[in-house]
Amino acid sequence: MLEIRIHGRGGQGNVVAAYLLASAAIGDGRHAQAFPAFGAERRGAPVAAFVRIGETPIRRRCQVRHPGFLVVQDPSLLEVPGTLAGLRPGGGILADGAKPGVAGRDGGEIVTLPATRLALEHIGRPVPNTALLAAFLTLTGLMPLSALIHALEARFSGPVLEKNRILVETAAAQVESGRWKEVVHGVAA
Amino acid sequence: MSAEEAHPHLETLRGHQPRFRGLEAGHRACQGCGEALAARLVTEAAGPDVMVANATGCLEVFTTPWPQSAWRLPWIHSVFGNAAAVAAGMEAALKQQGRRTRVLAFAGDGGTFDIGFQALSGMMERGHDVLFVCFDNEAYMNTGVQRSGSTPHAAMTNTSPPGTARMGKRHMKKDILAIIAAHRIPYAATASVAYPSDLRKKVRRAMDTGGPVFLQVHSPCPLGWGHDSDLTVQVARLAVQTGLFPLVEMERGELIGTLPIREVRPVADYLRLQQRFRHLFAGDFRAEKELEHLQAIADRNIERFELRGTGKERYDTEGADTVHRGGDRWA
Amino acid sequence: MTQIPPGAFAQPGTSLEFRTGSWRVQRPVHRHRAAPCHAACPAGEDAQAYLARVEVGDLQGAWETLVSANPLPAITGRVCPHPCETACNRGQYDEAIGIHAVERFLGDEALRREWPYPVAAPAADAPRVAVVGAGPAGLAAAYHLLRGGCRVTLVEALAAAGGTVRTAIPRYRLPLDTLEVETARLLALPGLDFHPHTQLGRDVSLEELRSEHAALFLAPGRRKGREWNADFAIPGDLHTGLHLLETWVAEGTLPDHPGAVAIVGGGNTAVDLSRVLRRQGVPSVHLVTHQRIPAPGVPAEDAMRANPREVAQAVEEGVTIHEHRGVRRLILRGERVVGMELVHMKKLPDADGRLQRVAFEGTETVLHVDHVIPAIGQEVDPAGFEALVERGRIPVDPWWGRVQGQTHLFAGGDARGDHGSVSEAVGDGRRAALGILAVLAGEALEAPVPPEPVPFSDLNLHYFEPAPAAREPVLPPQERRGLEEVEGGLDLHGVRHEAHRCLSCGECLACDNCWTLCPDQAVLKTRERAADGSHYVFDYDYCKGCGICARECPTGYIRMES
Amino acid sequence: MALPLEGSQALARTVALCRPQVVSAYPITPQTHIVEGIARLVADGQLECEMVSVESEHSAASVALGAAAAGSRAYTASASQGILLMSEVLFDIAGMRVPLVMTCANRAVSAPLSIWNDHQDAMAVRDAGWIQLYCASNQEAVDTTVQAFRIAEHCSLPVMVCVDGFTLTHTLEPLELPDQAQVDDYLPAYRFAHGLDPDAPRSLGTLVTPEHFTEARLGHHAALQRALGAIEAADADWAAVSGRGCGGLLEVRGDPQARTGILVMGSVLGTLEDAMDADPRGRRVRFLKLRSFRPFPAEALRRACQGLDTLIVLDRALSPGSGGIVGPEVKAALMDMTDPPRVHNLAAGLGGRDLPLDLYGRLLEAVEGAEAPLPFTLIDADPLLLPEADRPGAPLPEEAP
Repeated sequence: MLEIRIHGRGGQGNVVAAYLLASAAIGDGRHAQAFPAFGAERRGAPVAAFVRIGETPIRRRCQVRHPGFLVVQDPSLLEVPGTLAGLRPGGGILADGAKPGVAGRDGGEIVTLPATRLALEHIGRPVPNTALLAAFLTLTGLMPLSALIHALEARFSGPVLEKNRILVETAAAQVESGRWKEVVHGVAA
Repeated sequence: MSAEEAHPHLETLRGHQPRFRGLEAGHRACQGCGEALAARLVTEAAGPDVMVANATGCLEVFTTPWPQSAWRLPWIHSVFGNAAAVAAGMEAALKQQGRRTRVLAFAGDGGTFDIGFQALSGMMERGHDVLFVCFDNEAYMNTGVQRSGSTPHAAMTNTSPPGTARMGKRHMKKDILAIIAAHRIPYAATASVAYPSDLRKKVRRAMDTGGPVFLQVHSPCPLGWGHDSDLTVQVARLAVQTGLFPLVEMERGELIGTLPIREVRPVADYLRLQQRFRHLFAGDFRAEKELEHLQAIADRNIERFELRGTGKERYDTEGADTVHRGGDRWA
Repeated sequence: MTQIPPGAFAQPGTSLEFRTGSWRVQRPVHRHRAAPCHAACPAGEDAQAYLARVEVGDLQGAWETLVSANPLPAITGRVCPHPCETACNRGQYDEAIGIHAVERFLGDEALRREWPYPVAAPAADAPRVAVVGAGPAGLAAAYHLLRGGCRVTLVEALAAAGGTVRTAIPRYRLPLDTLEVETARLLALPGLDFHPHTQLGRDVSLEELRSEHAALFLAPGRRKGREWNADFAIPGDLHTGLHLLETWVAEGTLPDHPGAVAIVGGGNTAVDLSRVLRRQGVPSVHLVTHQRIPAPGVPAEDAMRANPREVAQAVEEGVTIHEHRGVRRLILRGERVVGMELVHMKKLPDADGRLQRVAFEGTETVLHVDHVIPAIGQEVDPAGFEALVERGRIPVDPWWGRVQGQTHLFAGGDARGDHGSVSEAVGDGRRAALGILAVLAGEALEAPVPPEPVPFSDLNLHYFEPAPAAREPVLPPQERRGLEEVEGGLDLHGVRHEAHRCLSCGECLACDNCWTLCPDQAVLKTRERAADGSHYVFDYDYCKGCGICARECPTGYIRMES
Repeated sequence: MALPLEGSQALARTVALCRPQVVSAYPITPQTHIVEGIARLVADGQLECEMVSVESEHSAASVALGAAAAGSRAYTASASQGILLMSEVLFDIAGMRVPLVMTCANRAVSAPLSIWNDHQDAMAVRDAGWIQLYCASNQEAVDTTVQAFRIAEHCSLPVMVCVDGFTLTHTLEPLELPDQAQVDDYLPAYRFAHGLDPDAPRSLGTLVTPEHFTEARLGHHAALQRALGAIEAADADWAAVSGRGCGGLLEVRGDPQARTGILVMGSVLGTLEDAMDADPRGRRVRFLKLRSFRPFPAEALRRACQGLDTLIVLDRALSPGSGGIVGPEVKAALMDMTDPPRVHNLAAGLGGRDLPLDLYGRLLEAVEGAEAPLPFTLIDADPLLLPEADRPGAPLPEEAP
């Protein structure tokens, strides 16, 4: 079972990102679970959401304390205490950043891509979640991009869906396919 | 000798009364209960194809001591503050079922002005087709006469007793009609048990109008007001004739009609009949001041609603209930 | 055993199992009480009862109700002073009901439509009763005796029936035609033998009548002017008022044409004569009375006995009325009157509580007239029954009119001497007839307790609207010259208006108030009249005795009783 | 096919499948997504019902009551303060034996203010006379909701479906939703035998005097006890229709042969099950998943406890001054057994405190070797966070002079 924690700021579509990822997994025939660490915070405050993906039904409902992967929707959050807490050794961090890049971080690896900028370019709103999820699937090879597209189809339609589809493909192209394929096995719970 | 022996067909006669009996005999209201009279008149005018949601209060207690019920209408009592909400639910259900049965909500002044006000306001705001009837006897009578938001200024209740430092209730009677009017509901009116024809007309008008409609019925409580049981109608009439309880009608918050007062009576005529105002007749300066205060309130009502009749109206405080031989009031 | 259903719901109307009647300490009852008009009517008419029928449009029924007491409504409707209207509670509210106009209307309608009197022909073996005098008392007695199944022999000294109504009431008050038709209808009733020109003591004796009849009713009237027993000089040319009036009614003229006349008295004779004198062209007519002009608020014992409307019309016609005045002395030049000295005078109770006239010294004034006519009453002419007469009148028991010391001999009308109006005479005749019927049936005569009228304070006036009385057309004073009737009658609309104004004192109006205002659903409405005369039934199983019905009953018909 | 659905959305769609005629609610976290979901279905024309968005929970319950009494299938949802604001109406609904269904998105009760999950709200209205069914997962919440309407209308009692706030309501997971035909087959048309009816104008909510009140309450009590059978039957019938049961009144999970048991209500079960399977010490326990808290299935509980030496009852609410709430009830029920297990009452997870995997070990270690029942403890509490004078066992302070 893979555990993923998604960080963002209130209003960035953090919960939606978690739901999309879990939905994509479920649509791909996996078992998955997504839920927010719901707080009293309002728009702008750091928030987190959790995703579990596995091959058997997921029974536990505790918060994810030792994620294999972190998805960070705002680079500034990397400096906020707690964002990187509990990351499994060798785990991957996927973060929004000014430009694409790869670096070591906290015993794992951080991959960045300009998700917010891509979102602004393609859908006109500074919501990095779709681009990050596309990159995440590409890096891990967990499931084909089409799973994410299907999950998006459940939420969007028409031109918005089309723009998201293009965004998914654009973002996926910015990271190295399968780079974290092995990591996935290493960080399974 | 029982009534049956005296009139062998009494039961048959009761069964063939030329009016709908929403509230049957055998209820346990006090002698001369204004609320029982008001509820009887309202249900007769509104029934029979109605359902009632009744707030907690005397009306609920004296009508339904299980296994008996005085109601001949589908009737439900829930709690004190939720008559309007229960009625709203009933209305929503009937609407969804496509039935034409209408819904009434009954509450005392406590269940209207105070604890039930929020639910009432919400019901009106949401536009339910409910006729909310407030039986206003100006205090918590069911619990033994405590002051409510409707208790008139200076009235004695067990929680606003007069004493060396106080002259009864310190605050004013809440202007509920103005608050109701602010909801801009299609129809709202005040009525009195002393003017049954006017009351019936208003019930029918409310029913015909539909939507959230509101009726405040002044209903004397012989026990709580401290007057003889036979004076219920007389006391209610004087409340109107003095200007202390104006009978008015509003549509969408705009005043559309009043019952003009032909001969305005001094408030003392009304107050004198009631023990709850006894301390206003002590003859000292405090009593005089409060009497003048209540007179000023009445004067203000008369001015505000332009209640002073020209003396020519047929339908005024003197003419509204004129009787004539064989005059079937309920024809 | 009643079992508790889920949620303890209850079935509709089951409260009827709980008899709240046990809470009651006082119960409402329907008490029919006499309306003041009824209690005040000397003839015994229940005006309220026929007003009620008029209101619902049943005119013939109304007339039948009326003639169940008084067979002469077309006459009394015109000439009666109508104490019913003085007593009418509505008079204290706005204006009394115009009962006279309704009575007159019904009487006239009966003449016009020839409604039959509700009288059947007597049986062959019916007892025979003699009635002496075919004035209002005699006619009424004869009529009620016929109604009671008797045959009647009616003897009259004059050529025609009517008595004083015929001889002393000016035609401008009562047209001859009305008098003739209404009396003729009575005289034509089966079982009545009318003998005009038959004077007691001359044409037939009391003993003859007694031997041939089971009972007798004497109503000879008072045809002899009373002597003016004032303690001052009497002018030589004195005529009594009645004499002058009868002369004018019979001949249409008066013997003298004086310049100024004073009539002493406040009754109908005085007032009629004053108006006759004005019609004769006497420029200055004075009426001196120790009473007052009848008006609302004037107590009956202090009001002139004349018909209030007649008094008002006399004033309109130029008669000067000196109220609360008595004659102290006449001022004579030789035997000729040149004036009189008047003094303020009033009836006040003496030490025994009896009303006595009191003159107030120092209030004397002088009135210059050249004629004084006393109209202070008449006496019985005792010819033929001298033994029965005491001090100018026949003493009788006040209710039935049975002559003192007699069993089958009754008397009434003016001859009683204690009253003198047409309706009082009708009442005498009716009560005497009922007395005779009772005596013939072997029953003892006991005077009934007169009904207590409903006082004004027992009404709930909130439920009535003020409405002015309907006014009959009245001839303008300047046109009142001859015999033309001064007052017209009301039309049907006016009569219905008056009936509608009736407060129905002490009687169920069927207004629904009690039914509408009972908080306990303890008043039930009936389709028919209930046994107690109301339209409602109290269900004492549930009535808690709160008293609202009684308090709000407009007519005082509901009383709370322990 | 399982769909990825947030618990609240699944519940909204499930409620819609039950064809409620009147839905009434007032927003309160974490119930909001459910009624928002229903409102969207109404707005989109997918559900034909009167959606009454009222001005308070008191009115939400009242509207549902009025609607159900007037002959319509009614639904409401709330949580926490909302349940408490409703509480007098909840007693009233049950006392009048009015069938309706409410989802309680379980949440702590203020003060201090907490929007997060525990069972304090439902426990506060434990004695209102409602049927209370607790759900271990969103799938159970879906299936229990359908069953709730059937049970309510069969027993003429209101049913509260307790769903852990956030932990379930805000969790997206794969869920099987029944199809409309299945629900229609399973749920007969709404019927309230003694409702408001112009043709039979009954009076509901009467005044009952001391001569009859006890019997009225006895009848209510008996009706709830009878409902035990209805709950089991409804679950079995639904399993036959949908292929999914929810464990009836009480479900034995884990190792049925184990001599140590853990009794829980709600969504913590899955975490403990995972923990057991991953327990490094290989400890096996018998889980008792209590689904029906009201009516309380004492008999079923005793059966499930046969052969247990130790039973840990994990409460998710606190009765201050006493301790747990479910624990004492379980103890009382087991007193009648000839060889009852030793019952330890512990509580955890108040106000949304995360219930982690290691809870399993902590529970077992806490009772390990205990010869007598442990005193009630909030097992995940850190007393050191309290000032000394406010900690358990601190002496009574001097009274102010």
